[in-house]
Amino acid sequence: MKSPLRYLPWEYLGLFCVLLALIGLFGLLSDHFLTLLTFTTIANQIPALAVIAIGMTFVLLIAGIDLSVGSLLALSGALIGWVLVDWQQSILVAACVGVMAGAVCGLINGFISAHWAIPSFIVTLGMLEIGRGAAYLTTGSQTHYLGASVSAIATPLPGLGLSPSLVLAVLLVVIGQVVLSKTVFGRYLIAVGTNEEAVRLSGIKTTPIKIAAFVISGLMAGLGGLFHVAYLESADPNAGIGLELSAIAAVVIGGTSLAGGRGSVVNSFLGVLIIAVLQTGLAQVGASEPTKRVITGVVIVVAVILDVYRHRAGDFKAYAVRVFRLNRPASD
Amino acid sequence: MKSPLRYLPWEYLGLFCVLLALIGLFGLLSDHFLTLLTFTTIANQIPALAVIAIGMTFVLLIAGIDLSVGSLLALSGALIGWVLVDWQQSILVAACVGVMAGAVCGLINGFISAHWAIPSFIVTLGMLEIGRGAAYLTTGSQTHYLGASVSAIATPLPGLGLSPSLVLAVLLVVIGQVVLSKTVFGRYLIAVGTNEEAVRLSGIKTTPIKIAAFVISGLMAGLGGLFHVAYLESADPNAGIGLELSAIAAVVIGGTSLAGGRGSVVNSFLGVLIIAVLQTGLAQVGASEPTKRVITGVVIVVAVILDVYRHRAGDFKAYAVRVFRLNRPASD
Amino acid sequence: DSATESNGQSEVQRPKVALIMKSLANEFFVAMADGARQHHAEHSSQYDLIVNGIKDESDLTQQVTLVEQMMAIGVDVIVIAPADSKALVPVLKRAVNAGIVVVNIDNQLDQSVLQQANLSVPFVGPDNRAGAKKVGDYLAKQLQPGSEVAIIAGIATAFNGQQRQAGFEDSMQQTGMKVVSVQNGDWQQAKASTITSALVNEYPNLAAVLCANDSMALGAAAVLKQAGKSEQIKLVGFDNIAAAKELLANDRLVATAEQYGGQLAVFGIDFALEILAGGQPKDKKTPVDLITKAATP
Amino acid sequence: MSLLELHGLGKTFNAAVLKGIDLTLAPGEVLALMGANGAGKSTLCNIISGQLAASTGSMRLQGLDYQPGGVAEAERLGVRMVRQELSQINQLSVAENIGLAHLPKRWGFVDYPRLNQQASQALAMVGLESLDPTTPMHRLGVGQQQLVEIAKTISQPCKILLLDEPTAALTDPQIDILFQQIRRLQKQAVAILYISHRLADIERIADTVTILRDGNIVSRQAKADISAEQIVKDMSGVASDQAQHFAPRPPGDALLTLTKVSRPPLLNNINLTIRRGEILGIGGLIGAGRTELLRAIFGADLAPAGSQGEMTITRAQKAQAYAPASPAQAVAAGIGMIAEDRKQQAALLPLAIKHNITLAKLSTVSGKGWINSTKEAATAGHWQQALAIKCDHIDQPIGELSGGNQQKAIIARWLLRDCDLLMFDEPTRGIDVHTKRMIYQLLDDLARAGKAIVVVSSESEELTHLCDRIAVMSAGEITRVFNRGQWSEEQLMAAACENFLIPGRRPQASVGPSL
Ligand SMILES: Nc1ncnc2c1ncn2[C@@H]1O[C@H](COP(=O)(O)OP(=O)(O)OP(=O)(O)O)[C@@H](O)[C@H]1O
Ligand SMILES: Nc1ncnc2c1ncn2[C@@H]1O[C@H](COP(=O)(O)OP(=O)(O)OP(=O)(O)O)[C@@H](O)[C@H]1O
Ligand SMILES: [Mg+2]
Ligand SMILES: [Mg+2]
Repeated sequence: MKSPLRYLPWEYLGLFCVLLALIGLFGLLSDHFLTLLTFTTIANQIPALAVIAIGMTFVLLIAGIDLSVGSLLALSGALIGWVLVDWQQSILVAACVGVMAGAVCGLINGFISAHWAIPSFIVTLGMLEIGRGAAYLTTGSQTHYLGASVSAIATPLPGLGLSPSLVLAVLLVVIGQVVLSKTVFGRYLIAVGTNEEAVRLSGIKTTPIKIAAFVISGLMAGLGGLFHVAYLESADPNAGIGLELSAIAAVVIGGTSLAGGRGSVVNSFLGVLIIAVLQTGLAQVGASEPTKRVITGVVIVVAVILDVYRHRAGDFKAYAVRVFRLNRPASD
Repeated sequence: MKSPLRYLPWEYLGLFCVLLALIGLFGLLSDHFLTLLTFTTIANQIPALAVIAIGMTFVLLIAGIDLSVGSLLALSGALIGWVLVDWQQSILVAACVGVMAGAVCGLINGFISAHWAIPSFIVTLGMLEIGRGAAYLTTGSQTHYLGASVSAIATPLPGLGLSPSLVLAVLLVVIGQVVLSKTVFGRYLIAVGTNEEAVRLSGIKTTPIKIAAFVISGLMAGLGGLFHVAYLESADPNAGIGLELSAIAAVVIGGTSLAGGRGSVVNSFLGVLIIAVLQTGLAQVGASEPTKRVITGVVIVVAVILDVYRHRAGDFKAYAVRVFRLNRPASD
Repeated sequence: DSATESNGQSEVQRPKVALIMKSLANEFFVAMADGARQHHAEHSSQYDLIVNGIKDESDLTQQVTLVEQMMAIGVDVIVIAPADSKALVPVLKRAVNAGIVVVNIDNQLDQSVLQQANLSVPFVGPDNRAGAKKVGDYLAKQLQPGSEVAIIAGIATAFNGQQRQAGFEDSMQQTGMKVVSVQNGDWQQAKASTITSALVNEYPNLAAVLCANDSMALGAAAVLKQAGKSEQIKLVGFDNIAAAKELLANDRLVATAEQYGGQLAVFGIDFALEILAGGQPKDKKTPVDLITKAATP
Repeated sequence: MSLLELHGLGKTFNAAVLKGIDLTLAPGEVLALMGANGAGKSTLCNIISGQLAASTGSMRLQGLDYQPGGVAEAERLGVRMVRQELSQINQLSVAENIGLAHLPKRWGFVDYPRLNQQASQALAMVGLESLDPTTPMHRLGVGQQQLVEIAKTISQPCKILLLDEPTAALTDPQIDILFQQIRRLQKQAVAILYISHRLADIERIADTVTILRDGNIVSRQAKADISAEQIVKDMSGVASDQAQHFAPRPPGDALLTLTKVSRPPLLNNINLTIRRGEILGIGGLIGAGRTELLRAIFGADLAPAGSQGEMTITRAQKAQAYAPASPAQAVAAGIGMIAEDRKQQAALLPLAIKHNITLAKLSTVSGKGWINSTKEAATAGHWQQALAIKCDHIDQPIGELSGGNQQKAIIARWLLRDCDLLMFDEPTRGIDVHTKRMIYQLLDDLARAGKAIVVVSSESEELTHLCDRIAVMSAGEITRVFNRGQWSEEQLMAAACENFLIPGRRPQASVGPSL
């Protein structure tokens, strides 16, 4: 127990190993995988999913779920395009409008689900449909080309090779993790996710806390929309279809519990990396569509199994406590 | 309390009203909605979603989730087509193969999630990808036309106007409800969903119960595949994409809790009907795609809000328990 | 319904035409629907129109259901762009048996299945394969023979996607190019961008990427620009959506194909009205034109 | 002058639970509120603490109208409560649990050094100075969790303190410490409303005794003026039978034998024989490992690495190795356990009482997998009457019952299951005096019918009153086993403390004992 090993970030180790294993595997399968180019392309591709995974971590922490992130990403992108092209505003104004729209939709999600005690699954499923419809309306169901006005955000900085959006996303991951583990708000999130009634009985208002989590998720989806638009230089109303499942998969691979109360933003980010490496690797080895599907499925499950087993071996006690004392069986 | 009113099926009433309101609304908006033909069309279109919603109800009851149903539907359909065409077997054999494949995949879902305590969200998300990949492999990524050999199941019976698959689906709804409310197995499902640890400490093996729920869900998805193939007279590897969300929406509209322990198969069926009527009605009035999306989203949320409010007004007791005892406050 | 009432002068019973499309979320079909509505506005005394589409192109059940619903409303004509060339045949046969005139547009129903079902449905639409071949041939003129090229196809099961892929392959083969990779981008921009970035890494000598629609070409273009390969790797698309024009103008897209989606439905409707009037028109291939920076017909 | 006045306070759920309560509380007064299970004590406190709204009546605090809109408002006005049911947040540390509503912060960041220091001070108040405040809450046993909740409440300034059965899971040394704190607060003119079913507590701490029966106050007297028997009588409304005495029970054959059982780090070298026909008590301090021992016998936890020892079951003179891998196997072998944490480990709160009772033995009320609901209702009804479970009807969700009545329903579940060996972990936690006697009688009957009974209890009177033998645990070991007649309070306490007094013997220093 007293060995210097304990200073290692053990909680990130399991996923890190899965990630390394994947990279190693693709390195063997493809001559060109283990190159700097591969990694910068992966890096520049993930910012949207990464920020959305941050927001999703917050929502899952309070035992909620947000299915609307994909639609909100599209809506935010659509609005950004609209403000840029039809209103001829600067990118700054457009970005604010897009991100704010995400936050407002998140606020609506949070308000309805927290205030009226409606399951967030349903509220955000509704928002998924509404947000998508709004994105179609905004764009007239057309993809709008935006060109260089937005692409600066996603263009690799000379010298660094990484885009501003990636830098911002990583910064947000760090901030998110700090908020979660060091601030009063973060502690309240975990507390609400663990035992909301107890928090309420401690004289703390839980509704604002829950709403805040959804607002953050909406905000992040809006920001994801900005990153997405910048990356693809166009506003596409069909963007982000099915993204909610990828985001949740990333977050859950990162060890966040769908039952609330347990989660880590850094681990969610590792989950995002695993998914991105997998997608790029499979495309690079030229796997057929069925193969891609099957391998993706297997990797998702195996990553979580490995993570769970690492926990069991490394910390049997904690596991025993979790499984047998806390009425929160590891299987949901 | 002693009035004859109490013999009414109150627990189904709220949703029934939502359904009637929708039908009334579309009746006003379209000249042709309130016709027998509309209703037989709706009736013959729902069997696949209805049986899948039954299975989903069982899984949600034990606080699990099954995201793989859409893929399993496609896989089952693909296998049915394969056995029929490539193996030249009878429809009976083919149907068995398809339905069994669904059950086996459900068994795998259940085994991994219950036995190894992996969140079912992740396990079934993996199965979603794997099942889809397998469906592509089986069909060679092509739709296969099967022709009349399968269509009998979905063809309206003369005189009745309803197809055998609908009759079977309704029968299964009834059986599902009876199993849930009258059998030991049903009781165990509800108990496990309510407090698994307490059930375990009562000397009951919870793993087989949980596995059984997933097997049922897989079986139902397999059956859904059969109905789907019969309806389309062809095996389509892209069938059922996104079906999991529709099924969960139907079940949750039906009042089943995602947190487990509470649910009703009949109400899930009403949820399916609401979704089907909504889709048909919107198509008949020729709503544009964005409008359809927005209205669908709003109706999903409003249906649940109404249902929750009905519970509150009509059944204060249940509400009080929920709010004051069960860690799910309405607000603070 | 509303159209009937608002006109209020239905001395003669106007035929009811249902236009059933694939994804109304797709620009191509939106243009198609707009074209039909405009045509209807100009000829509102001749027929009533109801337009429907499905959520996304893979949702066959929804489209089959739409056909049944239109039968329930009692339409006289169904003009359909089938989401699947096989699975729609049985329900269309029921429609034909119910006395409805069915016209197939855009995506041709599978001939062998039609034969099995003992049905014939007139077709009005483009030849995707020929169109894709045109685009491919134009691209090939700008490449060295033997160059490495990659194809990003649509959804594997989509017939028009398969046709476009086949057209690309035909032309690449005939012009002696080397197809190093064929992957499905599922018509999606984001997916195509992921695939493109992988291709760029894996094949340093890649000379061209052929995308089965313009959305995917947009995704690919963005990646190529970021990787600084816009010059080296040529790009072609299909559909000629509005956003593609900018790319053409900036030389980031070599060519795309125009199928006149706006006209397609109109052709179909006219065709059906002709049948109703007792005519027996022949199957009609609508034009697919090559679009380049220089040549915009 | 009175600090708090209640006027005609009433509360109706399905039926009227409180029917016009008039009560005053003076500064520095310790008022004991007594009453049978379901009398409405917790409901009353929940109203005063702002958790529930009264249906009728009014309250005045320091002469001003008092109508708290929620717990937060009541706490701001100086009314605090320790609740009957634990409501800890498992994922957070002890310190965070204690400071939850007032996390000290700097620029929004939790000031952990200050939080931990404040928490240490609060823990010291309840004798948990050796507990590291950064320990995750879920590491603690129920007793320690209860103490942490008390610390959380009394570490904040207040005018009125409501204690709803604070000692239910505590052993004597902790109770002493709690009473010291109560005395301290009393000196600061805090009014204390104290609910307990332990007459001994009342004897020691109360100034006045108020008795609640069926939602009415039936008596209010100075403690000096009322005898224990009178209290019992007022609570139940019937004249109490004479004090209970159990004739010696002839020891039967050994049923379960434990030889050198170890489950590191919580249990060490346990040797124990459990016999038919006797009641075996297990005593010890909080955290001694009593619960762990029962769970080991019940197969409730996976055996941790380094587990040793064996268990044998003897039936019809044949000994058989017994190594349960799950509770299902234990129950199949005829062993049952009534868990200590009712809410988390036993009750299915939203389900009907009858469903809770029949859960462990649905086979008796079903045939071929079908539940016979008439039979189920009859069976459950039988037990509801046999144990006098107070409820509107047996279709009511068990979550609506008072704590004590929930406990009875859980006991009914296991009596219906009919095991050879029944282990009770704190069987009378939260149960009123009258019912306690009934349960004792029941245990006695079971033992005389040849069952083996094991009782873990923190109440030493309960053990000495009921048991034939008492095994005392200390820091995961059984230090002594007393036969009836051989024990004295001092000896029991000495045995319980034995291992804690030897430095280094405690396996888990961070969650050490609390003396
Ligand atoms: N939320 C509720 N809904 C319905 N009935 C309730 C509810 N809460 C309490 N009751 C009923 O009110 C009565 C009083 O309950 P209360 O918890 O106040 O009893 P108590 O005196 O604290 O008993 P105990 O000693 O067992 O803790 C009980 O009969 C209980 O069934
Ligand atoms: N998984 C675990 N890991 C570490 N410590 C644990 C674990 N489970 C329990 N403990 C600690 O071990 C000790 C023994 O717990 P146990 O519940 O058996 O005590 P007990 O004698 O029943 O006391 P209580 O009255 O608290 O229930 C407690 O101090 C508890 O905090
Ligand atoms: Mg109480
Ligand atoms: Mg204990």
